[in-house]
Amino acid sequence: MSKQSELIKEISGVNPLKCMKCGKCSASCPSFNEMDIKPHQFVSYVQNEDIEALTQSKSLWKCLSCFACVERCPRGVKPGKLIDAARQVLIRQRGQEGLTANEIPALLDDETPQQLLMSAFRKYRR
Amino acid sequence: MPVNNENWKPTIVAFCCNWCSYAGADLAGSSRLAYPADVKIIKVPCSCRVNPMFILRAFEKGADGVILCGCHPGDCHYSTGNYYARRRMTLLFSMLDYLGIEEGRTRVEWVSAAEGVKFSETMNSFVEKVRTLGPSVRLGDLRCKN
Amino acid sequence: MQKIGVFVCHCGSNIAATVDVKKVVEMAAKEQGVFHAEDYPYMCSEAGQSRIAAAVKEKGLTGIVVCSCSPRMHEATFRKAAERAGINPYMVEIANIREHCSWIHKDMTEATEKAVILMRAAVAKVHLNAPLMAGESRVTKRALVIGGGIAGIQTAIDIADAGYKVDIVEKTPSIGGRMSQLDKTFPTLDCSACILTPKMVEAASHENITIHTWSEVEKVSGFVGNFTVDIRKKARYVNMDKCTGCGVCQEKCPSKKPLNEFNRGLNTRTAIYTPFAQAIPNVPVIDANSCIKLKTGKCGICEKFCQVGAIDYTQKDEIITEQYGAIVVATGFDTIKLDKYGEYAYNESKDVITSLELERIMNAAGPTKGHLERLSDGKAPKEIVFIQCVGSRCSDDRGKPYCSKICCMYTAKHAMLIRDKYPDTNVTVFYIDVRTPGKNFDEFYRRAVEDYGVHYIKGQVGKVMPQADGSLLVQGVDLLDNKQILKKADMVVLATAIEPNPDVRKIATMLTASIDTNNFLTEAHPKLRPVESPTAGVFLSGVCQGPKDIPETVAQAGAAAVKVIGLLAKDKLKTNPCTAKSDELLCNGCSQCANVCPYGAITYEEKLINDHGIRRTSRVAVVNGALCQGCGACTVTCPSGAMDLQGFSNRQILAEVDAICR
Amino acid sequence: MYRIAKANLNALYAAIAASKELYLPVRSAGKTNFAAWTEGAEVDLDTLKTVRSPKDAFFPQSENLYTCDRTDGKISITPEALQEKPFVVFGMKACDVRGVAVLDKVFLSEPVDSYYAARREKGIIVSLACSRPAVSCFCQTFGIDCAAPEGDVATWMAGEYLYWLPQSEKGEALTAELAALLEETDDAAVAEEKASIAAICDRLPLKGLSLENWGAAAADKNFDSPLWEQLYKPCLACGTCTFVCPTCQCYDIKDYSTGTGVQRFRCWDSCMYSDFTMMAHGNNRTSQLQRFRQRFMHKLAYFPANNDGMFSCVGCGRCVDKCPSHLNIVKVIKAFGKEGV
Amino acid sequence: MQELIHRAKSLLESGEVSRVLGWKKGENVFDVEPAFFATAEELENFVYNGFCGANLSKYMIEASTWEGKTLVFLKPCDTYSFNQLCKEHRIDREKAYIIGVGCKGKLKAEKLGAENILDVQGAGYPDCSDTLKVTTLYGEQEVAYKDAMLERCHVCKGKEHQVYDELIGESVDTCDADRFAEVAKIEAMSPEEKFAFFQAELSKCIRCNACRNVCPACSCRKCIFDSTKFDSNQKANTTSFEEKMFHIIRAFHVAGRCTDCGECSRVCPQGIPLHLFNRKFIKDINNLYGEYQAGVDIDAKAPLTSFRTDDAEPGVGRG
Repeated sequence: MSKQSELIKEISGVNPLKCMKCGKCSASCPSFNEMDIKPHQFVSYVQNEDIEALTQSKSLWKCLSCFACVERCPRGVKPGKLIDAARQVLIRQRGQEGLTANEIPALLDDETPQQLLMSAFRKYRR
Repeated sequence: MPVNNENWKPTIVAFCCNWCSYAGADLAGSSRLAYPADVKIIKVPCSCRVNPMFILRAFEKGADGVILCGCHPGDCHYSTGNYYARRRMTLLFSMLDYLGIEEGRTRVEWVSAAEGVKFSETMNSFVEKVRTLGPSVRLGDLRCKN
Repeated sequence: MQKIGVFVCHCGSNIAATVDVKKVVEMAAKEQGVFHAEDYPYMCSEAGQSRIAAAVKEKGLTGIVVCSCSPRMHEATFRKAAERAGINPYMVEIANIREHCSWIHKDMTEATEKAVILMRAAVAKVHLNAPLMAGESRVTKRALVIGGGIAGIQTAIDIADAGYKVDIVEKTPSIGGRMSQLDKTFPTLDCSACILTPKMVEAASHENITIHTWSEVEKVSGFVGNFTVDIRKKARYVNMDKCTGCGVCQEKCPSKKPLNEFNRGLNTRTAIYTPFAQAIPNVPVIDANSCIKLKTGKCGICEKFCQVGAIDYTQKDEIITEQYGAIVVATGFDTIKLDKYGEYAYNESKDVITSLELERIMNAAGPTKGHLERLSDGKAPKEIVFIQCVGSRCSDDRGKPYCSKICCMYTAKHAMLIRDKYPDTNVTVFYIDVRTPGKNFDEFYRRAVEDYGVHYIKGQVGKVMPQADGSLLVQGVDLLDNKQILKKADMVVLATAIEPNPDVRKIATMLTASIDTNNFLTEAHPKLRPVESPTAGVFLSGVCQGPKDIPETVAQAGAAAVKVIGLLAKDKLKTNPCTAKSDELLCNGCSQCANVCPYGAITYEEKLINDHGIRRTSRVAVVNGALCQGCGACTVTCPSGAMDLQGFSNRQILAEVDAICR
Repeated sequence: MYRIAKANLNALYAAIAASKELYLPVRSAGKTNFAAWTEGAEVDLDTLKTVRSPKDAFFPQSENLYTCDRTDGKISITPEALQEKPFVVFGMKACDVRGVAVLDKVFLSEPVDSYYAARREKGIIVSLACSRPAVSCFCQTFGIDCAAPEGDVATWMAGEYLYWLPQSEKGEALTAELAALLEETDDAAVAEEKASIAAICDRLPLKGLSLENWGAAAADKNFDSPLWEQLYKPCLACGTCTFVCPTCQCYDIKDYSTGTGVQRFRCWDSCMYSDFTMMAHGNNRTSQLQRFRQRFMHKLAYFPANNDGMFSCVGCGRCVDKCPSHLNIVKVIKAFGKEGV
Repeated sequence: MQELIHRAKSLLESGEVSRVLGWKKGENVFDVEPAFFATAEELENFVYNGFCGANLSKYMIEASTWEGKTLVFLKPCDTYSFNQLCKEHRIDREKAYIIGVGCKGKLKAEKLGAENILDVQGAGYPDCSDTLKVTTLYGEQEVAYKDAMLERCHVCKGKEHQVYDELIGESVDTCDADRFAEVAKIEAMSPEEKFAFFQAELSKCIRCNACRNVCPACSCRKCIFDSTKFDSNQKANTTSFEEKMFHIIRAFHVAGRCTDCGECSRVCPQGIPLHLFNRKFIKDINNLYGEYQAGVDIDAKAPLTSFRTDDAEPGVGRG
């Protein structure tokens, strides 16, 4: 059993088994087109314990944490929380190797949404 | 008197009304929702059949906790039974508190026939509470022990 | 002193895998008064029952304890077996060592210990059991059907055809129900009205059927075979006997603002109205909330124009009281409110509608005379998007956790009809699953796709955004293509979840029938008694029991009718002998018991009492065994313990308590 | 004659309790009753009358007789052990000591009640003279001198001392055991105390209470008197008089279910109760009048008839003080006295 | 008092009543006993003074079964019990002629040193005095009338008679304490303190049943604790928490019916404050289900035989 998938479930509080694969999360997602792994697929990756792919995906950083998927999910699965947890796992892995707040301005470009920035800062401050 | 003995098993009497809670317990069973074997269920037609004397008697004879389960208010098979039970038990429990009997030993919970999960969760939490209180002595009858 | 036999069931491995049944038998044999103890793989089987009979005969047993599954499952079975073996059926007690023991415990020692204690409690109780004899009560040969939709109509007709009187109580002005609002029906595409109206007429003209429309059940008392029901006949303000249904009053009525309920509020009606043309009875009602005459005292136009003088502003609500032997609940459903689904913009845009509203739009008698139009601008929609499972299969508090069952099929129907009538209109359906279990159902759905070119997309809609140009932008997903879709639509139709009629809670309380967490009425048994309520004499017909389509509803309606007929065919019923009984030597005559009796079963008599030779005349409680349902409320109210419940006596319950606590 | 300073009484109690059980008047929750002595118990020798009499020490309110048990189909019977440890009842008043003599008549006559006999054998009575007799006292009527109580040891409270006089072998033995705490002294203080008590007794309102119309002869004579109809009416049929009485000896035998058997126990019963001596056919005394009459006739007529004229009332006056309706044996005695039958 | 005797005599003579239920002189000033008087001559022994605490309503149960009317003297607090018994069909109102007598507070002889009292001056009615002069075997003492009153008089429900045919005599308001203060004080204790308090009190109980037998609400033909139907072998007392079952169940059986007449506490030979049980229930009922005073309104629904759908849940207010 992959420890990481357990960890993600624990951090997010999400039970992927509740998903009925309706796709409402993906239908609601404002960043859908930016993502390589789509919101409705998150649960499958966790269930299949393919956390590596999830943490390496672009989606991880494209999720705005707007939580539209969390709000609208009819089964209370909350895919947004899963991706949030995946980020958390990654951050914990990186440990001290992560970006410091000072390094960030240099990496900014105009297309990065403000919400992502806020979300990122939130994580890095921990 | 909390006991540290992990092996101590409380005696719990659960009065369940025939229409909702007993069926809820059946559902917990058919759903394989575990709860401690310390709980022994007595079937009564309605929560209003439970005489305060039954509860005191259970304690007198060595029960460590007594729980009464009935239909949710408004859902009584006999329309009004659980409303009477609710008043009776409210007063009885208040009296037991007043006499200094540990409050965690008595409880009323409304469990419908569809609430197998609630039944199991209720029993789990009730037994856990009684375990922390340890054996009941304040309402016991010493004649039982000699 | 009882001679008790204890019979321990293995239930295959259901019990035996967790409970050491041999040990239970061994312990039972040591109990006081136990003269026989044995185990058997299936106690409920013919062979098992024969073993009970054999032991009764051989050992002269007077009481029986069966350690098996829940008494809710097989108590009746074992009571019958006991009766066949020659002992009173109420000398049987069940120790529930399956649902309450083997199925919830894993540790064999623990489960066995518990099973032994449950067995002891049952043995202790049987020691104090007394033979009980069922009494008899008469059956009133008349049935009440609550709700005049297709379910109620069908049940009523079937009962009436068998020769029994039936009353239908319908709260709206006409019978017909939801089905009368539908345009076509799947999968045959029959015109709904064409198949329903003959049924309505049949019911109305049936000599055994009385229809009370614009009426509600006010109060129910009594019990199976002997219900007494108060029906409120709301003031109609129109004399049913005089009205010819000419309709002039409706043409002339100056109050034209009220929303038309029948058309789901999509247009308006007059204050005096008949909900639809084929209404039965074809007699209008005056809506007192919008009638100018009734509100202000001025107007009276309808009265003036009514040539037969049928208008009567002085009518008052009337309560009639009737006796029934059986009651059928057929209260049907409504669609849920969509206030919590802001993402679908239902409250924002007139062009986002529910499927039931689409039915009215498609119907020739509807607000658009059957033309498919946008309600916002009257234009014909060219792009229509259907969204499935709106509020169904939803585990949060916005919707309902169940599948509404009918949406997949009616959406296919709608899509097909639109494509058929308006070939230049594109129809897209967003679905999670398409569920078509039913005769010709999947074929029907496939026709929509293959023959009519309805575009089915597996995926959901996340958001509907009304645009400045009046169109709707639908953001959805195609899970199979793994693409998000942005689609411009002219109309969005929501397959809105259905829920039981909100009135059902009130009715269930009156009937003491139980309802589940979704407000559907509970069946006596989900598989074996699907059309009976656990409350004797109350039956279920149609969607009040669970979502179903028309053929299923009609089938269930017929089944409920058969159950009613079976009941009404009896002259007398056996009554539950587990009733309260007052010991006149102890009774104080204080009336407290009568105050809590929900059935009015307790009365008082001045009686000559012989108390061990001391004679006195005393006021004592007397229980009517036919009215008493055995709840036991009186027994706890009685301070002297004079009132006791047979089958659950004070001593029996105390004996169980003692056995468990010892 | 010995004495011990009142200040030293705790040491005396401790010395007695070292080898024996010790019962004495203890104040708890506002009332004084006989109870086992424990370190720190609030001993109360000043209250004249304990609410209930000390008869519990010999005839407890409830006691197990034996236990039956059915295990594995076999029945075993275990009798309750008899009293083995010696015990002292300290501070019994003269009337209560006489009360024990009344109980002896009942329980020590054949067949001897072994539970009671064992307690009598092991029990040592240390009586205490009544310094301040009360208005409700009428022990004199029964020839009891509250200034000179009977008992294995008699004691008096006078000045700063408790005076101690052994009056039997048991008493001598106990005195010997406690020799270290007791000092020998003369009778002077006790004589003075006796005189003081006698002076009070002379002033008691019930001093002249006469039993003229009572005794064995009254059994038939008073039975049908119309007075009973008058007297019983306010009686509530409670058992207060019976349960505070030092001589009432009626008991009921009951079985207490243990689940696998029974404990058979006996407990005080009251002839005032409607279910007293209830049998399957009902009750042999069917009205409260009959029950009321029974209690007084038993004490004042039947008992003397069967016990050489000994009354089974000792004039302690507890029932006089405690009856909720202020009915009492004195009113009954007087009612028949007035009648002068 | 003479007025009461006079009135009783005239009602007896006119044949309006067949007997009189009142109080009779005892051996001493304080040991008055409830009594039935059948003749004018017997009425010479009638007394009404500060020691007439007994609630005569209870005796009306039996008197209701006799031929003819009974004249009964009821103090204000007794009339609640009378009403409650009428409500429960135990007393026939038609069989009673009620003279409501005034009350200036009733005395507890024990507070004056009952066992030594030779005489008490100032306890008469209507001419009682603020200070009682008590002559005892061991000297004289003065005690304020107030200080010798029964507990119940300090929390008097009021001097209004709830039912009567005529009223005689004046009353004095004696209420000077909060009826529920004692209960509240116990409620505020820790469970250990509560248990210790009640254990000490109930350990004194000798199960004489005086509380039960004097109680107008406890007038069952056969008490469940005397009956074999409940397997309640309650003749023996226990040693852990003596007689709790009896007292809890007794309080429960009279809950909503107890008028708080205080007779149980008055008669307890061991001075157990039994009213604390009943008053706890009354306090809870008032708090949870609305103010209710048993014996005021014969037609009112009793709290334990009625309900509201939004009643508090059991255990409300716990932890």
